[in-house]
Amino acid sequence: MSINKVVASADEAIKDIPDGATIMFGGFGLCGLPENCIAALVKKGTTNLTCISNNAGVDDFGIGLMLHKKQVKKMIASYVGENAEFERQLLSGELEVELIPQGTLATRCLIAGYGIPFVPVLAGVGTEVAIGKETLSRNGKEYLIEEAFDASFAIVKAWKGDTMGNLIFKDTARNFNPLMAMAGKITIAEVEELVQPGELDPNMIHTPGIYVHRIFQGSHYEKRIEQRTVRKAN
Amino acid sequence: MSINKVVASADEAIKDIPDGATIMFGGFGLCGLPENCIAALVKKGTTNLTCISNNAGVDDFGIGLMLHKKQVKKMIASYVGENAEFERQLLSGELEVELIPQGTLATRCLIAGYGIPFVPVLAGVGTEVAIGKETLSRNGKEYLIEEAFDASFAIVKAWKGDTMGNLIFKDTARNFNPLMAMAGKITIAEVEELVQPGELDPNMIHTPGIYVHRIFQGSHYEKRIEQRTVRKAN
Amino acid sequence: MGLTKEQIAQRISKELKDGYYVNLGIGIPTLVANYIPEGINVVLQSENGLLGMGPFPEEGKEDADLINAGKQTITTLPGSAIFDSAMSFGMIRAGKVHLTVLGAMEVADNGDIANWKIPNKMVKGMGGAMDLVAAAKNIIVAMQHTNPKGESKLLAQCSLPLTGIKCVTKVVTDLGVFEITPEGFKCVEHAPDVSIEEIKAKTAGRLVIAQDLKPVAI
Amino acid sequence: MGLTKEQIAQRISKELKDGYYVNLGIGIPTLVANYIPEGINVVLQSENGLLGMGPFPEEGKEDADLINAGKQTITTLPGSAIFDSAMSFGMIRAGKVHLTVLGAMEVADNGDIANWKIPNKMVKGMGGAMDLVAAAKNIIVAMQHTNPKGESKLLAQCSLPLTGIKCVTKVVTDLGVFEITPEGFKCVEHAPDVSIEEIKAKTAGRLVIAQDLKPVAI
Repeated sequence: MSINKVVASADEAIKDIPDGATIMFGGFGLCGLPENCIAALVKKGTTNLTCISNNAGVDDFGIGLMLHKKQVKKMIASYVGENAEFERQLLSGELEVELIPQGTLATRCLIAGYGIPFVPVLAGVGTEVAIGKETLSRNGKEYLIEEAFDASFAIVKAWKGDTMGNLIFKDTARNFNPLMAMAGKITIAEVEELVQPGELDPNMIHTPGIYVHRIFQGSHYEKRIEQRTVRKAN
Repeated sequence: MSINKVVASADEAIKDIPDGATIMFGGFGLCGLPENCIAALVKKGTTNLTCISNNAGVDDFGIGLMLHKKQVKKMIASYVGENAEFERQLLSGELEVELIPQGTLATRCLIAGYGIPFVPVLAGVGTEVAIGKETLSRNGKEYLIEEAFDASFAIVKAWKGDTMGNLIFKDTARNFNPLMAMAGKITIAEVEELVQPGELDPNMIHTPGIYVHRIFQGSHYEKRIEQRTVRKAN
Repeated sequence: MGLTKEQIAQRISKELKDGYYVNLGIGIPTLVANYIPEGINVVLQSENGLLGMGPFPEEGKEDADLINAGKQTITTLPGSAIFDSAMSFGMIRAGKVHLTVLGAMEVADNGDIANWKIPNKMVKGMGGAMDLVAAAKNIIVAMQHTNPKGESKLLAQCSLPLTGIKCVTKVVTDLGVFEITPEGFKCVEHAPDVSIEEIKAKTAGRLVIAQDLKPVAI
Repeated sequence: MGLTKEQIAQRISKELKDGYYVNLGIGIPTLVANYIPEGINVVLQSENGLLGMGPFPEEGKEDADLINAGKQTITTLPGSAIFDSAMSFGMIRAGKVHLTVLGAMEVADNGDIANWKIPNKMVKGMGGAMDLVAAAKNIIVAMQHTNPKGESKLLAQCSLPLTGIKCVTKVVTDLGVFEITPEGFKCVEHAPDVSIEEIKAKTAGRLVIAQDLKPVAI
């Protein structure tokens, strides 16, 4: 039953992503980013992309690298601070941005992975997020109707994965990764450690391989820290 | 930060469940059943219950034990075969039954745990399950609108749990347990092994303790097998 | 002499493609697992929360915590994954399962299926059947062509309460292989010893015979 | 001389009850973690997917894979649990988090809050703020009573784009503690050195003074 999802490299994994594609990127801030695939996309120069990701990276890391090369047409995110080039492109009209509440962003991934077309949420009711959105009343409350995402590709980063695509994430590098893995029509996973089927405990899989189409072991992870905060050692 | 959810026993855990309560029970068939709490409910004789569970046990095990003592007023389930006393009570009109597609049952638990009031599903469209239900059209398809469950109590069985209520399930004894744990207003977890905070890997928690209100280490698990199927040893 | 249950399962196994995730229902569908063709890797999904269902355990190695949707003791395989019932039906609903094989009491020539309830008999419930037929992209029904009374189970309209509407893509019976088409059941293969006349006589729904009709190759 | 940021955090810490799950926003709210009263056990939730947020790591022990919602390196504690962002906001939406402490740019006397956007300035996004204010049962705002220009941030109506409507339960500022009531801001405690007159002068929204007004006990 060993369905093999392994591809040779990041270049191989992303080679059929066309200009104009919609891509989801796992990660929160700079934590849990698919660094190898982002580098491969920058190298290949795929352009006119719609990127769905909680954040837009910083100037010289994460999706910021693609922004710098003007590969991104539209950014769908919940928070896009800490990024001067992003700000420049946005203010100059080169870049479209759609801001979505973080929980709504996460839930729109979840329902895509669960085959649910839309979900009612309270987040944003009474705010400008609600403008133009369908609403439904229930139990005396008004809910916004939010749609499942429809993305051709999802690119995620896991800690460990096996050749069948089963994934395990580490600590808060989990964040949006398993959700986007479920939501992509084609899901690409890069992992720090690629193992054989049977090496991962079936009870401890975060993303079952059925949701993953391509997997490879990444390399040279920089894992940059955005806010290094420490305390004095005792 | 060590919030202690430990209660002394199954008797203690279920003592405030009143007659007429709605209770969710984890488990699939006889797999992953909260045996200790069911025994305690039978002993206490709590009655007039509405039980939400994928199945209704067999004649002498699981929820069947409560049926035998006529403690159940209404059963909400997806499959209720293999149970002669159940059949007798149903045909005699002593027992109400509401049958729900299994995926809808699971999803109505999930959305209760995620604070989502309703969910659109295709399961049951065009069948008698759809009768009287609100529908919504989307992308040319008609969906049934299914409500989040609203249960006062959920009783689940986990493999391991810590005193803060974090739970881990084993193999297919997971099934509805983590979903119902999230859905109950008060969630009671019985575990095969109760451990101290720090003994479970934070990355491998299936149900975070925030969803669990009472926990205790069960005993004398019978873990009955419904269909014992084997092959010849090689 | 139509196909045996094993032969029906064997014929359905030819629908498997390498890389498929497959959900097999109880009864004849379960037998399909015994005929997975050489070189074809598939993963079996059990809707109670398992991908990578393995064979029954060796005697003495049964584990009450590890069962399939038919409540039978089973095993995992290298690469298996366990999850809860919401994710299980989530992946079904999202179309990640490529093929679902189910038994049925009746199938209509528009793809409607009835397999969960006989009025005035004890109702056991639909389990996961309604979810599966509402969601799966490719649903093959494995069943006998007629019921024990000799009446056709391939109908113009189901007489029993429906499980799902317009969802079946193909029916494999002891008499042959039938695709659901706008023209009704299209017989594309017949059991070697079964005549077109017998198939016509035993099919109550609209029936067309494929131009390139051929015998079922077992 | 009103309360310092630390004193605002210390005052809010008195709202903590044993067994609470708490979400603390960025800024003054974060400081609340330093004043958890003796004998009170609380679990801090970080909406990027962690229950049981511990202190910053010791120098040299920072882990890029372990951060809080402010992207700061943090630690776990015994009993911590990690989960994805959907479950994280799921538990918030389901009301499992007992208390949320947030900063704000403006609060209206009906409980509306604005804290995510200043028109004509660079918009960074709402992050999880809209989800939190829409879902949490008990939302306390920690902020300065006036903006750098000296204008009141406690208003009859927010002038900035809203984050959520009618959701704030209490506001703690450098000047005192204000409950949101049908009559508007109800001043229930004042900073020791601050007069009622100063509070009245600096509060633009409807204000009522509690009968049993008392000084903030630090």
